[in-house]
Amino acid sequence: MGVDDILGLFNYWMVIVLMMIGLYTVVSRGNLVKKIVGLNIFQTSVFLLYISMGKVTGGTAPILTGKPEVYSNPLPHVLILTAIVVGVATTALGLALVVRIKNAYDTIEEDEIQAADDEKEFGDAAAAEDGRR
Amino acid sequence: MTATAALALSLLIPSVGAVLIALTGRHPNLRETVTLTTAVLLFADVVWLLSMATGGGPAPALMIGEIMPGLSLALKIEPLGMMFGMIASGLWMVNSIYSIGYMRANSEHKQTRFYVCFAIAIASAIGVAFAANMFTLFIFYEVLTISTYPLVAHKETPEARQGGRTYLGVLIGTSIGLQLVAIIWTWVATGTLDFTKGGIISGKVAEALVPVLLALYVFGIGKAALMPFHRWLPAAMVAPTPVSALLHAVAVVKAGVFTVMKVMIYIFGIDFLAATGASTWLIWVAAATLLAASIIAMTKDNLKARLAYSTVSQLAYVTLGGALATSMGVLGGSMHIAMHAMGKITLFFCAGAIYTVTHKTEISDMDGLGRLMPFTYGAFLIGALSVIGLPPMGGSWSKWYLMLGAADAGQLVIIGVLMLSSLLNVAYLLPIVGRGFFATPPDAAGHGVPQAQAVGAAAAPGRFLSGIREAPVFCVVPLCLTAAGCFVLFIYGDALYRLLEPMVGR
Amino acid sequence: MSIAAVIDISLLVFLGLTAFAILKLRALFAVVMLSSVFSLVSAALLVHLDAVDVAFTEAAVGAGISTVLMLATLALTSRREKAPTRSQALPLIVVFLTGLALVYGTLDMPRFGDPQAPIQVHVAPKYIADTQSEIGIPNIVTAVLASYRGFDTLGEVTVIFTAGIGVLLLLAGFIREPEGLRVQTMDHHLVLRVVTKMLIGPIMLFALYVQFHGDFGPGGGFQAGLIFASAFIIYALVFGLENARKAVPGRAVRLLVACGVLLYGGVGFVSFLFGKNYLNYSVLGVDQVAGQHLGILLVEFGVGLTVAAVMVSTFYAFAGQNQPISDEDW
Amino acid sequence: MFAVTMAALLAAMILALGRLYLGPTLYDRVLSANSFGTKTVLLIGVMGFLTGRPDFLDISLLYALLNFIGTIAVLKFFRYRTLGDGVNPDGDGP
Amino acid sequence: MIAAHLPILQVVVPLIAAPLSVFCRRGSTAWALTFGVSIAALAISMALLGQVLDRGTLSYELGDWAAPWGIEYRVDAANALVLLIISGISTVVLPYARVSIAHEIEPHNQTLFYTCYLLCLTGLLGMVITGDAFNAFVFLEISSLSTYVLVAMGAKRDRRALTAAYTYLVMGTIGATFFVIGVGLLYMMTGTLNMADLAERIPAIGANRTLVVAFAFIVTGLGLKLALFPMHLWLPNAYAFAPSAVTVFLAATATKAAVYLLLRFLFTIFGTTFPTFEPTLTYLLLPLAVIAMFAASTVAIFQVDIKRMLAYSSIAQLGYMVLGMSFATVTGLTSTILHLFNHALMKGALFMALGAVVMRFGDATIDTMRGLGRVMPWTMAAFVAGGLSLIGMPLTVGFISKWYLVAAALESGLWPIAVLVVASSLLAVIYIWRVVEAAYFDDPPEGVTAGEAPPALLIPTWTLIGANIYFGIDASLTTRVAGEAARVLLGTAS
Amino acid sequence: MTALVTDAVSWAFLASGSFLVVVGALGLIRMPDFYTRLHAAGITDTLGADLILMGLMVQAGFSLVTVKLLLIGAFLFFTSPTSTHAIANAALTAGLNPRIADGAGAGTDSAAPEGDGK
Amino acid sequence: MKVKARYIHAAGLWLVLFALWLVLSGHYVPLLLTLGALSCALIVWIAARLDVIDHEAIPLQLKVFGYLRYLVWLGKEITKANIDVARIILDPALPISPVMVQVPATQRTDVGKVIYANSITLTPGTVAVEVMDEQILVHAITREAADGLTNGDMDRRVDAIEAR
Repeated sequence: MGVDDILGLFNYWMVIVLMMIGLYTVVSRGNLVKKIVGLNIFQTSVFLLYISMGKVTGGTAPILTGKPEVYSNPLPHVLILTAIVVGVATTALGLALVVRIKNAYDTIEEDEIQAADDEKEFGDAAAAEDGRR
Repeated sequence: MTATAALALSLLIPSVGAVLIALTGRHPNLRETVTLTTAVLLFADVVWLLSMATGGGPAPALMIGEIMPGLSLALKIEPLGMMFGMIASGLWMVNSIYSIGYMRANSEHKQTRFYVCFAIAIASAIGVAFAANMFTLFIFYEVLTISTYPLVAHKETPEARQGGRTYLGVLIGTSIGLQLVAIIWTWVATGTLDFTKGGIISGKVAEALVPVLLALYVFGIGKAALMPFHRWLPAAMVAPTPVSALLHAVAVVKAGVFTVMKVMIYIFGIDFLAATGASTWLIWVAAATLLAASIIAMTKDNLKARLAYSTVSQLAYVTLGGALATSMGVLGGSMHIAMHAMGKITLFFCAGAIYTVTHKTEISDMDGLGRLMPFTYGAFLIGALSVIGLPPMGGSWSKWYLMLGAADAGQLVIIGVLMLSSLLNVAYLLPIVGRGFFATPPDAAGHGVPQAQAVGAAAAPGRFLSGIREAPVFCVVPLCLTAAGCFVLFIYGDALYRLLEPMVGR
Repeated sequence: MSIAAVIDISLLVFLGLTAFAILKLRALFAVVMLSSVFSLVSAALLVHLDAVDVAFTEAAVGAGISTVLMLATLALTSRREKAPTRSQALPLIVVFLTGLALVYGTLDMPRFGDPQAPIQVHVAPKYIADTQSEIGIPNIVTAVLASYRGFDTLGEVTVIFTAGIGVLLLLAGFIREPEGLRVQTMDHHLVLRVVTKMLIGPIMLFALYVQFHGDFGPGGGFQAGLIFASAFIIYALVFGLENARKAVPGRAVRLLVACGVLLYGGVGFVSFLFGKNYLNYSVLGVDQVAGQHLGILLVEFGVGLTVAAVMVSTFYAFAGQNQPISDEDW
Repeated sequence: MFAVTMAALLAAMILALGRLYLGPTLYDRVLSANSFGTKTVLLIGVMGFLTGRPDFLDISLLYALLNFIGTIAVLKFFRYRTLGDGVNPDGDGP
Repeated sequence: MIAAHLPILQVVVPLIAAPLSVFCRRGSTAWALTFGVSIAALAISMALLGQVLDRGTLSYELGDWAAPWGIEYRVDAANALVLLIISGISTVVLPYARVSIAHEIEPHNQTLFYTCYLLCLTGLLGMVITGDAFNAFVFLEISSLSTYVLVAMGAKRDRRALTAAYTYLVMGTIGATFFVIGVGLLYMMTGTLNMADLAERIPAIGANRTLVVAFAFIVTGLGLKLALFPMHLWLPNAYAFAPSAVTVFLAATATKAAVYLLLRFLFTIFGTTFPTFEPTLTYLLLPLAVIAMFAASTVAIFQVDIKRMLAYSSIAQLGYMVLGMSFATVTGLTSTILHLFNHALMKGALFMALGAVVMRFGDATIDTMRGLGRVMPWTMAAFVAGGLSLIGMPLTVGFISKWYLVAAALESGLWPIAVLVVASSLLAVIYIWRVVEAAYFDDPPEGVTAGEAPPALLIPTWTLIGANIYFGIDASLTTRVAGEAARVLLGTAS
Repeated sequence: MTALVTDAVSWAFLASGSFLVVVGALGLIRMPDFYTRLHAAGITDTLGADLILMGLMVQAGFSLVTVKLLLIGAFLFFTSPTSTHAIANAALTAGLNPRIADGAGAGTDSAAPEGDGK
Repeated sequence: MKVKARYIHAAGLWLVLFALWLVLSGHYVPLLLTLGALSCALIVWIAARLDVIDHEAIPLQLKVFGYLRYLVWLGKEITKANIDVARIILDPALPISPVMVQVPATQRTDVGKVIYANSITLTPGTVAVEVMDEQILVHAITREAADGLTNGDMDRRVDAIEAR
């Protein structure tokens, strides 16, 4: 693998590193807001992956200028515009859920929610001993 | 009425009966009338079918519909099925009478559910009997399992539930876990599941795998209670006695061995089995089951448990007959289905009658009852003799042919096994009769007497048996009928033989 | 290495640093600010990679609406992340392996910027070559977005519509009634009030400019909707949510959300009347180019309407439900 | 020469990012984020010239605008502890 | 004229109805609209299936832009059947939903609930019908986003619905993003997003590491979406705590659409000749499917909440579907597609029955089930019938699926797998029977009087039970279509 | 010739602007407390930004681009002091006291409502 | 405000906005011009609605030329201040002496006060921290910077551009 290869792939590698930081934030953090932020980073990095592949060296933005020019590929841009919308939609919904979870559990830490649920489960089991419903 | 219509009716009558029973559930008398009427109509229908089947001409057949491409629900009359159908419908009729007596005398709960399930069970037993292909048979086989589950767990006590679980677990487990695989395997290999004279496997499955396929079948047919999949049978004895009687002497277990026979004859083909020796191993498994179950039966003090293990043992006879893969063996095994059914149902009726009157379940408590219940014990004796295989009872024929079959197959050891087994039968059945007639009723210190009764009986031994008289007439009549049946089968053994003969191609 | 490569690499390194800081920091407020920075930088990178439309959107989303929503969430939840208690080994391994797989996958990729890469030679050249004659607008991205792949964009509008409805469903029940609430304007804040008041008009105008010039330059309905909503949000922030609600009631916003989707979807149906397939705008005008142009204008307007309305209603839902945080929780 | 400007801007952004990371108070963070935003506005402006397509200044304009909105939102949040209307709980407000 | 536009109408009718329903002021109006649309969608999908069986694959080019440049809808036997499942289940669920939702959702939210429901329907239909890889993603997200909300709507009954929805959101988004990465890499190597075009170009590239990674990411992403073991963690709670009608709809359709998409990518796009196709199927999907069958069934046995029990059972059943596809034979695919259809029928019915219980008692734990055989005889009878189908009793659809699956295993010479399939269905006997015993052999607790669920719940439930039995007795139609679909996917269609 | 002049002028603008931007950012790091950092940030936001924008304007000549650059400048002119003022105001209201030269009320960073837990 | 004044105000706003549109657009075709006109009208309507709701119309009350002259002066001040602060930053000793001072604000209108406060902030070295009725609280980085304000030069200049 020559220097050209490394230079030609560095962009992708860096994007992959970003993706992985985002993914790691999602899977390793217990705070629900932090997870959403992680998800954002993950998705944004994927957007960069797409856009990177559409770039043409020496190209320019795909808006016709009337002059003969090399244009970068417009299709990834279109796809990513859609994907960004999906991303923001997911973020909005996720945050709305976090707000509701906070209302219901009074915490947004996964561990504490888990503990509360376990307690409920045990509480239920204990109640079931006494009598039904 | 054409044969096809009669075939359709044989399924429709019990099905419609079930619906009607459910609808009339609030009026016990009406409900029981419906039950009896259905039973009689069904029997009449089957008899009609018999007359047509033996009347020459093409075998009656009915195509119900195609479920999957190449797999259809279809009925077709052939000798073995005809025999099974006769037994099932006939004994249902008798059993219905008995059930009414038993259930009323014991004031059982949820009787409507009981009768409905009973009717569905019979419908599926008839379906099993007349199935034209393995697929149809399997479907009715499974319906039979499901519909009898509520009967087994009828009492809803923890023991009943446990028994029900075992029953369902083993039967569904084997049928779906093994039998279905075998069926699909067969289908994938041969492209058909129709019961065909001479079998369909030949040349389609590698010879080395035929024993495996056979094993999947015979163990998969859990209802045949081949060890080690026999556990459900004793477990199911928690059911009310009429259930045990019909289902575990007739419908369920016989559906099992009947299926085994069908598979041997029409799927594998006995010539093929004989030629490849694929069933030799089964002979020994069956023989082992036969002896082991007999020995276990001897150790059981609970009457129904003893009868249950006896059944396990007797079912192994049938399987053995098939495994021998000789025409005599197959015929003997098939006849044993009928013979044992008649004998064993008699024994169960008797056990039920004894329970109804005395609420006793342990053999050791039954000393001296024979003198108080002569009809019952008389019938028990006849049934026992038939099961043991002594003339002049039907059982003697089947065992005779089985021995001939074993001889044909050159399995002389098996002849010895059969003889030994008969001796064991004697050893665990006849003492019951003996105690009933000749033993003296227990005194106050009698062992095995339930504590509550023991207290009541402490004052005077005479009072212990006071109030015990013959069972209700609804119970006694059926058991006398079946006892007589054992005798009749001996007389008409030859007719049965000729009915069955065509299936082995002679 | 060319300047372009240096910029590319330094921006990527920048992103990496930001992302790492986000991972590390447990003050959620800082995390939110950093994620806004992440968006800004990635948008700069997108500009660098010629994806100006995308950069426009990413900036509007990441630095604008996402930040506002996250702040609103923090206001309603908590501002500190608890120290992680679970073992981090498994996630690390999973993530590492995923990354490794991706890196493995890059080995056979066409090199960055390669004009002979498959994607540069198969489908896209037609867009570049034919947009002028078939659609007649300079911005190829808009042409592809709204016409060639117009159905994706209808899907996109539906996605944002779904999010709007979802947020309403989740939070609407919790929006508190205005009674007993003081309208909370930043009334002591003279500078903010005056400057905001002055800027709202131009911001809205800028939004509409972006809306209607999407054919010619970067921008379009989505970006315009976001900007328009931002203008409204800043009004609500400074002059009070209740005042904003009086100006545009929640129910009206909700209906506008639906109207945008209906407009987009409805335009598609017109082509049925002329026996053409769904979303064929050519039938709308005297000739194909005119029809396409009008169609794009209309659907982009639908997009803008929905996006703006969804953003406003989402903001209403978030901002409208909470008590200010009590001192103990602060 | 645009490259030099860009380098300067990038360096400045790194420093701003450092302050954002370090804090220590959240006001420092807001300040640096705001400052960072301004630099991005410039960066994108310069970038347009660098690539010879300066007609994308709309993006810069958008940034300048959103930066302001973001900052206001943050401040509203910290001043009133909500983005909506609410009664200030501690009464020391206006 | 309309007949030519059926493919797009299939998706656009519910899509347009969604914003329209926002205008409804009352929940009942919105319901009526939704129901009408659902019936229309069902009619369209039936017509489409008819057309496909008649004339083969249909293609519809959106905006009249030719295929690789514009978005194309492609309908063949495989997705026509899935469309039918989705719209059919929706049509059955809605009458049920009218009552159960009125009971489970706050009145002011009901209108928007139906909007969300319509969106979910749109998304599912869209992701199935489309012939464009990226368009599939967009509609996948529409369905996912609306699903998260629908699940969270169960919070009125139990707050855990919220965490369930959140987990689902995070996992679902990761899955979708993986899918997008995969599609991106595919696009990178081929320059196209059109599925048919991709299918043509991928074999031409030959061995290529990027494509292999794309393959891996698509399989993983869709695996997450379809709750392939061990990526199933989001499913049990999501199903358990969602409103009853939502559970029914999701259980019967959502994962099915993902399974379809996986089929489409594996068989149509990558194709059997793809280098990693066979190893993945044999060494990854097959073992995972088998583990899913056993692990999930085993976990199901120990569940107290019956809804959650059935959710775990769903994971096991998804194992069957994946197993079927891992054989890569016509019979195997037939079994997968059949089970798609059949499982929708049986799980739909079972969850409906449970929904009736939940509506009456507020929950559906094993404890609640005590004596229900007497308290709610029709509901429980439906549950038993559905349970039998799940176990695979003859005369029910479950049997048909199992038959084909075992046949496929045997055909591929994998008889141990066949044995495992049947063995795992025995676990189903155990968990179903736990409920049956409690319902029929325990006495209802004191104070609980007999009271059947309202007809509005019972009729849909029994409709599905009827379908279970009908298609169990006469499976010729379903097997024919499934077989056709399998041949289409394998590219061996006439 | 004119090209050379404009280039030189714009170069001067850009260079000095870049210099100020870096200095401002440096100040953001160096300054001891929040309020003093405000001033440092102010450098970037005002003269630094304006100089760079002017440099670009000179490059663009008289065109739409220049107008847009002007708009950006105007926008920054209005918003950046407003934001700065708002931040400072918020900090003061929240009780963050400035470090005063005379020593009174120095070192009150600890009043930060949000520590960082590091 | 009187009705007539409101109409004039609206028309003025529309004109300003439309001018802005023309500057932004760069495409002068009938369609876009029409859309621009409509957009401006829409914004005027929204602005009017908002004004009515929050009772805070902010009319422009400035002398335009005076303002421009002020801007030039301010630019000079900003440049000087920038150099001062840059020097401080680059000085290794970091010679700061922060102070808080209150400077009088004599403007009569809100806009005037805002211009004054923002001018203070724009000038590096001084930041307006709080705007009160008659005074502005300022944080200055050095004593000298503070002195530059307390002499009231800037205050007077802002006063001068307020409309009479």
